Amino acid sequence: MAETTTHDAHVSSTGLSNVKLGMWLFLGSECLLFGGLISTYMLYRGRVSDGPTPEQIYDIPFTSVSSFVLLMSSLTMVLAVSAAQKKDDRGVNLWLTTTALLGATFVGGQVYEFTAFYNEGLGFSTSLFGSSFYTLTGFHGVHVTVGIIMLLALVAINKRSSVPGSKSETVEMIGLYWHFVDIVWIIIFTLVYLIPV
Amino acid sequence: MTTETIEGTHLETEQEHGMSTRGYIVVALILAAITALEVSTYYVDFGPLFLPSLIVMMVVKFVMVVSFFMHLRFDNKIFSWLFYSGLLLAVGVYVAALSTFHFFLR
Amino acid sequence: MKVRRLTSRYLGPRSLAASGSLLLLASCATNAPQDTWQPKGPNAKMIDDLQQPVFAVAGIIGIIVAACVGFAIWRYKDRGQPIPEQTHGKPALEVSLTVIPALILAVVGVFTFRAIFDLARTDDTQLVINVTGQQWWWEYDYPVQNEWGITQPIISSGQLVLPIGTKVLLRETSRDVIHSYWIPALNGKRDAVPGRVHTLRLQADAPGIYAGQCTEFCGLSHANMRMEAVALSDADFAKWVANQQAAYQAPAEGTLAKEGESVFLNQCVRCHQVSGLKRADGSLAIAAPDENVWSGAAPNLTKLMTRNTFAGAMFNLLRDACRDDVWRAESAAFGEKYLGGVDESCLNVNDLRAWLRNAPEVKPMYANPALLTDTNGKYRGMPNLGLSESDIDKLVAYLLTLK
Amino acid sequence: MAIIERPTPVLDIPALPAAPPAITPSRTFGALKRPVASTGWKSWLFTVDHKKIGLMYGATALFFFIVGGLEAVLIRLQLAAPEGKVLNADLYNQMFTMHATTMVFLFVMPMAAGFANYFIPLQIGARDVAFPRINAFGFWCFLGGGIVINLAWFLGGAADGGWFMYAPNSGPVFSPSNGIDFWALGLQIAGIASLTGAINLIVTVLNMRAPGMSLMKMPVFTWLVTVVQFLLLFAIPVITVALFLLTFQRSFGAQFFDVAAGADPLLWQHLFWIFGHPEVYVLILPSFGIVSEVLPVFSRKPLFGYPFVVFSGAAIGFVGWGVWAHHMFASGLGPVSVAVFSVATMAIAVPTGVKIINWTLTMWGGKLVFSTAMKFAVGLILLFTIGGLSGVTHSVAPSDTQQTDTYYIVAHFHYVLFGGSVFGLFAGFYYWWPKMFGKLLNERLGSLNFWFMVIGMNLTFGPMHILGLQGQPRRMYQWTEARAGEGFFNIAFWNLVASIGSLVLTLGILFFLINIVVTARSKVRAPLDPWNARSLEWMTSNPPKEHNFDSIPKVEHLDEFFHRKYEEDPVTHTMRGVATAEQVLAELERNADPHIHMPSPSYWPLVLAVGLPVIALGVIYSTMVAIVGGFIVLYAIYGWALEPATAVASDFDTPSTNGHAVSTTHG
Ligand code: HEA
Ligand code: HEA
Ligand code: HEC
Ligand code: CUA
Ligand SMILES: [Cu+2]
Repeated sequence: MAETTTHDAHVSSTGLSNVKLGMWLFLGSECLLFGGLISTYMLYRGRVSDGPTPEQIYDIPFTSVSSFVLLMSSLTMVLAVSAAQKKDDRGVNLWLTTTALLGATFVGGQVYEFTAFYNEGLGFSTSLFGSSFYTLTGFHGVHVTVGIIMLLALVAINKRSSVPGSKSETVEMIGLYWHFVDIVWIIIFTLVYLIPV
Repeated sequence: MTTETIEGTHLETEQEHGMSTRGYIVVALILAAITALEVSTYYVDFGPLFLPSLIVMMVVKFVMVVSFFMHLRFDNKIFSWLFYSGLLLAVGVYVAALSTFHFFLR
Repeated sequence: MKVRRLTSRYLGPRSLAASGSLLLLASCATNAPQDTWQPKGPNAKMIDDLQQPVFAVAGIIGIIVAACVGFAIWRYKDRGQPIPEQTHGKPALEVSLTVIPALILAVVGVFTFRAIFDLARTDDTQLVINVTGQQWWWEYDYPVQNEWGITQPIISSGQLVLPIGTKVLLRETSRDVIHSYWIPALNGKRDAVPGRVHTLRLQADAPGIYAGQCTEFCGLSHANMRMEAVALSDADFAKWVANQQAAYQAPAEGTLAKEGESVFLNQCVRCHQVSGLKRADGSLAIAAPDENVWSGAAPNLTKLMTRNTFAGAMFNLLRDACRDDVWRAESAAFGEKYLGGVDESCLNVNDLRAWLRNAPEVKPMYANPALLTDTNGKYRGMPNLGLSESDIDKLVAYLLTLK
Repeated sequence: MAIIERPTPVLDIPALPAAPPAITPSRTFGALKRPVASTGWKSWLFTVDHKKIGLMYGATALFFFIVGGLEAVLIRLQLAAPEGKVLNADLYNQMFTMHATTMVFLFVMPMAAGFANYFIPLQIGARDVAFPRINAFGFWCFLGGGIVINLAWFLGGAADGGWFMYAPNSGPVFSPSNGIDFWALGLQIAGIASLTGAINLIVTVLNMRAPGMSLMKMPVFTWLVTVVQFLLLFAIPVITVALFLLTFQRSFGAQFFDVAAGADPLLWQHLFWIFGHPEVYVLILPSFGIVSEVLPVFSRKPLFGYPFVVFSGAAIGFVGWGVWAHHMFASGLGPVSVAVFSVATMAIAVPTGVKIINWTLTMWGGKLVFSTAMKFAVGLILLFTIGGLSGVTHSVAPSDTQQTDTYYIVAHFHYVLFGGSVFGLFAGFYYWWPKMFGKLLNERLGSLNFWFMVIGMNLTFGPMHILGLQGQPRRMYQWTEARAGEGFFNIAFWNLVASIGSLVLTLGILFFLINIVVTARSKVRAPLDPWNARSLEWMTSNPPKEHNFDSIPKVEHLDEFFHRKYEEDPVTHTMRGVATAEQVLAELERNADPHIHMPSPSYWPLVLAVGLPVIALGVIYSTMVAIVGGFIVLYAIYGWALEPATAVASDFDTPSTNGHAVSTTHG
């Protein structure tokens, strides 16, 4: 949800924007959320009472590509932020849309991966590995999806030039969120996919 | 702490954060390269270096995105404090919890 | 449910009198059987030696704080004195008042450390007993240990029998939810967690019965999940072991007990094992509790009448008088009395019959079919079997032969 | 109301729902007009005013206190005699689970949140919190969560797994009713309130302090509540994870706590207590903050060792993260973990001790006025110390294996929770009531309230030490005489005493409720500064105007208000009055800001928060309902995102030239 800054004049004890402080606090808090999910996965990844094991179903080349896509979306996102700071509206829309598309590609990949895993016999309730894998990556996927919605919504209202408050700040906030989701994936990719049980 | 800034503080977010578009692209390229290296561990045997190198690369990527793309390096230190305290707390607490399961001894 | 008249001691004048002459009585009256300050074995003793000084230190600190606050209240009450100087603190005083508690705690910490590791020792174990919790009773399983004369596994429930002066290691686990094993006189608690095996060291100094209670909330009848540890001298323990392994003796033909055996075969054997029991066709009757009970186990009844309690030690198998006779016996005589087991004259028929008539009524259990959809119709606890009174007569007669 | 034009006082603005609003209401995407009422029920439903929200938190929490208290009394009635028959086993299990859940999550936490909401902006000299709409949203989430949790009573039985809900006993097999589903989802929703509240208050404290108010000049209440917000910020996500795992297991067949599939039940315990231990400091620190305000005021002396109190508060918050496994000493962690957590737990006694010592030294040499608020504060020092010291006896792990899950633990946590948190909150009621309502609570009734509570509380919880050490386990729906023992320490007698004590306690609390009614009916207005107080919240009218301060004060001292009223006599070093509170206030009024822009009310926080319980019900009963809830949520977010925090710029006059005039609030 984009927060709005009402006036240009800020009285602020630290000289920093409220929204930005709030966003960083939120991200700090998210570390503990994903930490919990990752720990649950780490504890349970080898516990396969039934169904396939991680080694049997992970498709590293495929996931590497989609990880790469997500990583690059961080670049486009940061370009959008810089465009916003330069008040380059076309640039903002262009880069935001690109970011959303890259994100959507990633989510699409995840949907494909989930279906493939499911067809290979890994359901949500097949094994502890299944439950914790889908929960962790699912939570991440939901975060990416929320990000995509925010990006597209921003493009939409930007086109109607009705972004409330400071536009560059709004873009920057969505950017922070987006990068965070990306760095979570950096961790997931390494710990979940690359390190064998 | 109480810098009583009225006008102009808001501008702080408007100004360039020391990185040019080129800079961002360079960072992205480095990130891409590290990712490639990471993936290669899957195919090439790194021996005993496997785990530590993966972890190091993960951390480097993480820090690079946070520092450059999320501007923590250029921004006010408070942001770094807030974020890293959450991060380090999470790492500390969960590592401790996992170790009570003898997770790291297996 | 045990029937007790409402005029029991807690409301009666005796309790008031007792509290009136508090200290006098405190010295001679018996504390609750689960008193945590009366260790009866080295493990509990070790804990007690550690906690007594801690309680003392805590008490002293409490008194000091109360005294200081009390003094300030009395001394500095507003009596119209002027508003005092606005002093903001004396760092030196505060630092020292911070360091002193830290030092006290450091000392406590050192002793705590030592005790924790001492209590965790398992390398000099002399006897191993497996303990399994389930809703809402404990199963004891003595693995084969030839040096103790245990040549085939002994499976029992309700009362843990152990030799005195012996370092006994419990290996605990659970078949459903988490329970916790606790005999306060012998040691602290240890949770019995499904999927894990935890160890707890017990050692009793003298023969006797030590009370305990499941202390991890485990559902409806958590309050009724008790246990007792029975410590016997080495010789008595050997007798107990021998008796537990003795072969099954079918009741004589034509007796009520024999009829009870066939009721048992019809109704009970699907859950309860009686080792050596044979069906009419001569095949061994093997219980399959896992098909009937969610936890997959029901108490082994082979030697039921050698125990003093049943249904998770919620009920006594012995009438109160007979039970007191055992519980209050002198150390030397205790073993013999205990090994006497339960005979007809001492049997607490009322509770046993009530149990057989409708177990879920006397002990809350999930035996309601409507609540069993999640367990595929398996019971949690023993169901109401709808037995006739005459079947119950027969069963009681039969159960009395299981010694 | 978005704009306050001087000299029109806020309260005089006519605001019948039909009356033309004082500002042009901006349209929020065509659907709904912006709410503008400043009186009547609408002014509460759609308010974003931190004071109104604080009061709503308080009122709701008080209601839940009575609910939780009645549950407690039922527990005590059941346990008064052996083989109690008041409740059956199933109901009893629901009762203590809901008692604890209600008291912890629906009374103490929100009551503290209420005080925080009301007083932090006032104490730091701000006009509102940083994100007023999010603030409103938080309250509605808390209310929605509380309703969802309690709804289970009427829909097949409440949660029955104990408040720490250990797996696998909380799984679908062992708790077949929907109670735990309601519990998990309700807590999840209430958790949103805590998380958003935490972010909001931290930003408020960091960013919205009055000029001159450096961090080390902030009132201690603000400080400790800020520590609490950090604890919440980092602890709530942990319980969120745990609750999700539980819900996924119960509703969607995940296997997280299914031992047959290889799950480890200790995972739940770790997640719960990683949250749960910081949580207990969340419960106590606001009360510590309150008494740190009350004691100096009624001792007429500054808090002794302010920096020590502040830093020890932060230290408690920090160390509190490293001790959670002391709730698991008997869980079979292994000696190494047990030893480490045991010693870490002891360490926490040090910073807490610092507080006790500083409070005592604050009283030392003072001029002590024993108002009811002060009585509760002093009561807290003594009672909390008892609870803290029994806590230290638990921290010695081997002795804890004798104590854990007995009534000795129940004694510990009621001393710290009731003697600590609740006493602190009561001190707050008496201290701040005139600020919030402009009337003083009756001191005579207050005295009765206090003494009945002190005596009742010691009668109720004191005997539990004996009960526990005599081996009575907790969470038993019945106890048996066979294990009661005889003589002075017999369990039967002390159970009866505890039960009688709980009735005395009920009387005490009844006196409080009566006091509220009596005060509400009385016509006597409180003086402006009834306690001769020290901090900024008293530099406003009673109750404060909607915009709090006519002009934002410049802060030079800790205890700024006191120093505007008194000056030190250079010779005797005693203080002499130089200005009355009225004069101080009049001074602020003289320099009043010409234009003050306050954030406007909004529908969206309420709409958004209504969507969440709908989703929760959907998860339990039917996906369709959940989808409907999802749409409500999306719709609300949509409306919210496009709604400016204050009515659009054209609604305003020319921007103020005075920098302070413009509020810095966001949606
Ligand atoms: C307000 C909430 C609150 C607070 C502040 C505390 C404070 C403390 N708690 Fe408590 N605790 C609970 C709420 C709280 N607790 C709850 C709810 C439970 C049970 C949960 C459940 O199972 O349902 C619990 C359970 C609990 C346990 C687990 C028991 C068990 O289940 O087996 C332990 C074990 O170590 C413990 C320890 C402590 C300690 C060491 C402190 C310390 O912070 C106390 C420090 C204070 C002092 C020590 C007093 C003042 C100090 C001095 C005067 C200085 C000098 C002192 C010394 C040198 C000793 N607590
Ligand atoms: C802040 C937290 C808090 C508070 C304030 C209390 C308050 C009380 N608690 Fe609670 N309690 C807990 C937190 C709290 N408790 C927790 C965490 C547990 C552990 C649960 C578990 O094991 O899972 C617990 C468990 C617990 C037990 C143990 C249950 C068991 O293990 O089997 C008992 C038993 O006596 C008890 C008693 C009481 C009593 C008598 C009060 C009294 O102080 C209550 C006083 C309040 C009132 C009496 C309300 C006044 C009501 C009126 C005035 C009504 C009249 C008015 C109208 C009708 C309009 N509590
Ligand atoms: C569906 C399974 C089932 C059947 C059938 C069953 N029981 Fe039980 N029985 C149990 C369970 C489970 C318990 C343990 C309950 C508890 O203590 O909470 C138990 C406990 C007992 C006990 C107490 C044992 C002890 O050591 O504590 C006795 C005696 C007993 N049953 C006798 C009988 C008799 C006699 C019958 C047949 C008429 C019978 N049971 C049929 C499941 C069953
Ligand atoms: Cu088994 Cu409690
Ligand atoms: Cu704790």
